[in-house]
Amino acid sequence: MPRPVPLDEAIATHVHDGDTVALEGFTHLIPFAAAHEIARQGRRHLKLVRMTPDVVYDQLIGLGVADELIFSYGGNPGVGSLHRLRDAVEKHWPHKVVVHEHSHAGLANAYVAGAGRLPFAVLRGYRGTDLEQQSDIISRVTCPFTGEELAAVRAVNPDVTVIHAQLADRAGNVMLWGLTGVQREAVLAADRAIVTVEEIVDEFPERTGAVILPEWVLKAVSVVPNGAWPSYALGYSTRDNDFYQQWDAVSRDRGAFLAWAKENGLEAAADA
Amino acid sequence: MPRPVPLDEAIATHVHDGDTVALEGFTHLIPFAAAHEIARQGRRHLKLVRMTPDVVYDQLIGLGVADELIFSYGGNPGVGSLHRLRDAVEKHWPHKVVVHEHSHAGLANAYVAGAGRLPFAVLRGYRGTDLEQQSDIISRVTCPFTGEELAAVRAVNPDVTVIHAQLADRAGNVMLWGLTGVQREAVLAADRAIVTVEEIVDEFPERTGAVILPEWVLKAVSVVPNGAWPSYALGYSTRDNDFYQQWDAVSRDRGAFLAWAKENGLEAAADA
Amino acid sequence: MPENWNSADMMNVAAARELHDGNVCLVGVGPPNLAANLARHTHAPDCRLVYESGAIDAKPRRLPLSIGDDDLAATATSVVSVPEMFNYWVGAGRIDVGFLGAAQIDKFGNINTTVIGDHDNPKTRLPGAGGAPEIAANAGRVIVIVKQSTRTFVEKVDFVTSVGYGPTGRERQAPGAGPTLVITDHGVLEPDPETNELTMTRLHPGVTVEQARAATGWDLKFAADIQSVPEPTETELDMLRRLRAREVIDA
Amino acid sequence: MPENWNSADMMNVAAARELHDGNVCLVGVGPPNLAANLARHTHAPDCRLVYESGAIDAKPRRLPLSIGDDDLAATATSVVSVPEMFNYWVGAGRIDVGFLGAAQIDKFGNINTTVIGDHDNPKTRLPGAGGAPEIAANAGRVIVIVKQSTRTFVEKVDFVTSVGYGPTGRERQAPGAGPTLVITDHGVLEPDPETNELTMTRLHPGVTVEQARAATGWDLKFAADIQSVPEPTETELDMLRRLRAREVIDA
Repeated sequence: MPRPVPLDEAIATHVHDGDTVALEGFTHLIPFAAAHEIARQGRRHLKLVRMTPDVVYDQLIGLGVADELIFSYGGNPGVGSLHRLRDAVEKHWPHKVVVHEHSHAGLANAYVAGAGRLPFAVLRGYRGTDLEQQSDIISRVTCPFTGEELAAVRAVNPDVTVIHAQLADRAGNVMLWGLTGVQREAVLAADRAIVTVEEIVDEFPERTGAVILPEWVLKAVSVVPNGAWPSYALGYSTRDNDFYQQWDAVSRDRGAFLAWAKENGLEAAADA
Repeated sequence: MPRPVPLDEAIATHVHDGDTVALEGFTHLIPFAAAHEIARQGRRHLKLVRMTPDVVYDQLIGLGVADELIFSYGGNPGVGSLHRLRDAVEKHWPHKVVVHEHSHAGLANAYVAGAGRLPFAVLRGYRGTDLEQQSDIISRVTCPFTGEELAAVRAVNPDVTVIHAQLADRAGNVMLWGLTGVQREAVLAADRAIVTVEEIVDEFPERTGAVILPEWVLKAVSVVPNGAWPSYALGYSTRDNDFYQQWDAVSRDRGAFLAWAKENGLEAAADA
Repeated sequence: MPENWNSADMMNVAAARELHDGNVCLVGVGPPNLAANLARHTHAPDCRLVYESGAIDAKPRRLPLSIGDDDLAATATSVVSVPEMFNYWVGAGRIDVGFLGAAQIDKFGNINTTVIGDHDNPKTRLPGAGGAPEIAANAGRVIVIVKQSTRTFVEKVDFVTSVGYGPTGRERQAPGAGPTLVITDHGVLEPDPETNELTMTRLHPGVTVEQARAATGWDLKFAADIQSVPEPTETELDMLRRLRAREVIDA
Repeated sequence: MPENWNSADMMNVAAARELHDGNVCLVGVGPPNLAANLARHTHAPDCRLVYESGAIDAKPRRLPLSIGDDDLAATATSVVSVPEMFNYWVGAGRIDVGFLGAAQIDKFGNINTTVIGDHDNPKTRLPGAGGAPEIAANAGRVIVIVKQSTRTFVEKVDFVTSVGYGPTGRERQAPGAGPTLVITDHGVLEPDPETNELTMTRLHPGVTVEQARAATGWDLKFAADIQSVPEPTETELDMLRRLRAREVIDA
């Protein structure tokens, strides 16, 4: 791992057009700043992966960054719809986005398989649902010992995974805590991993439930204080619930959305 | 979970003749005191499960407690053989012990499957080894997406799992840290779980890497300071490497072993 | 209907009452979150709230807005990763009660939260599955909370996101008991013990059989001994208001 | 052989030299533990030691006696569970170098650490597999450290615990490169690039071709350009002594 690099350099070096990109963080620690940098650099044709697309992917989809989406719950948590996601799927604006959808258990296990470099994972679920019609990502296997039939999901191995964390140390090891979601698996499943952090410290504190990722599984670390806003970083910020609620109005209307993009220096990306 | 109970009561209530019993702890936090209590109460025909039988199962096997053993590495770490295990397998003293053996990856995943109440787990391993001859516990599955053939292991679901931990709180929740091995999975795979702890505290401290088990997945907690000796509890004791080295001489000789059993009040159990 | 509560209040109160001390409850966003916290702050202080974000035994001091609020991790006995949550806790059958919502539900308790219309070209794209399919399969009891209308209570769901009792009510193979209760703004439905067809067994105060029938897209059956749900108590309504106002409440 | 070192020292030193800065090394008990820590305290201070007990980037201040010594967790960058270690780290191919021991090894690098004799009625019950089968399958390079004798270097192993190149040298299907080096007290063997048959490519100082042949249970082949292993340096021997004495050493 190199010394910390600026975020624009990390994204320019590691995120390419057409890549499969996972930005993970389950409500907590969502890497919004990195997402905006990806849009600002005009990346196109991405296959985006995220359990909960959330406002972060609603923005990227509206900005025309994604051609495909792998996900498991596409709502604005506690608020309602993701209107940009809906507009892309229902009306193909700014263009059509093809969805591949899992349950949470399914996508979590797809990352688990990816982190272990296994081609698939087994779980108790899916049976009898119409999600099984997506036979390229959801299938069945039979237990060789009991004959029981179980669900199987195809592994997810992103080209790039991006996460936000609280801390890096001087060597570039990364520490995150609180709700750590599926970030460990998403990082270890990826070919390349980028982490934005709140700050760099000499030594990690004691933290129950912390995940520590050694520097040698990461490609880049960038210091981006508040890089999860309007999501949050436990110990540094709280979730900006107002922004999430206000997003509903912004995202409902294409014009309002484009105005938001312009105000935030993301208009070049919104080329629809 | 009831209030903490004496260890003898926990063992008497939850460990029965013929049970499948896992005492876990990977070098660290091995529940020796609980093992001795199981022997002292004269349990018989147990199917013992442990990744590393270690001195703790060498003792139980020599005392005639076990009929079968599921394991993955049966040595005295850094010292040499487990002579009581060898005597039972090679010479059937005090009686024959049937072994079912895995690799570490295989048995760890058998616990993972057990904890998830899945009948089997998939891993990259075993292929081409003679371990595959144990077709009742090791088999193969084919990935439904790629056609790749992978190893499968049958789940392990002990009737009882016993572990040692550093702390319980007043509600009976348990916290362990340091090398936490496969204890989380072994507890969650079991029908009943017993935990011996160093002490009870009002509130858990912050500890990176700690595992916390809620009281409602446990059947009994017993306060047994130094209950892992001659293994250790990080923060409370260090490994008694001298005992492990001295065990080699004690265990080599049936007479020396029986003398050790008598000295430690375990002679009633050594009925061979 | 009296002036100090409405049908949404009644729905939440009725759901909360189904949660008992000692129950391990998987809590999702929306009404389930309100109902579970209402139960914990009234009759079931020792029910155990599990959030799919990883918080086990969360004791939020005020109603969380999302399932990832910082208060959940801060007050939980244990916080686990999302894969562990789904594999070792939900999938392993450690959840006694799972609350689910629905955009559409059919008479055999099969649920759609995915799309209205065709999957690849939907009229309405809904949020999708989330944790629901595995909660529906593996929780001991599943309680569906949903407003009753001909738009939601349909003969056939457009997409089966979570399986209740299967297309004809006889196909359920999962470990849990399935949707044992559907709690609506009209009353409570339960699967018929023989056929698994959702049958109205209780009506909320002031709701008539005719109203419930009119709000259902199939020929709704009613239990012979249909009961009336006791109306919300002052204690329940007061706590409901405080939770909605996001007051800090000591457990 | 000189007076200040013996063949066991040479074996450990030769093994240590194969580990380079940046290599991620899975360390087991016994000689691998000594070799890996020797490398870290001499020419490869930035090699990364991983212990299957869960310690990643352990920097033990003195030689650990077991793979579960408290110093490993205390000095590691990260400590993970045993399932995670085998699934996300070993099985996923994140280990560059795996050191293995052997009770028996055949000419195609297949290893037995399970039993001498029949599995169900063994003459000698050995410790068993441990982490070896998956290290053998998935590590980038596998280095076997074993004393050479007709008892250990056999035509056919009694039990295949870990696969090298398979029964005829052509059956390997695993992701890693397999046993690329076998380091003994006599010298170093490498698989023939064509046949995968273990071939002696280097001899330790003072060891003859005849001695190596006599210590091998098959008709041992030697490389045409067989090399001599440089003898241990004073620095290497000094550190080896300090490690064996379990001195506290600053990295």
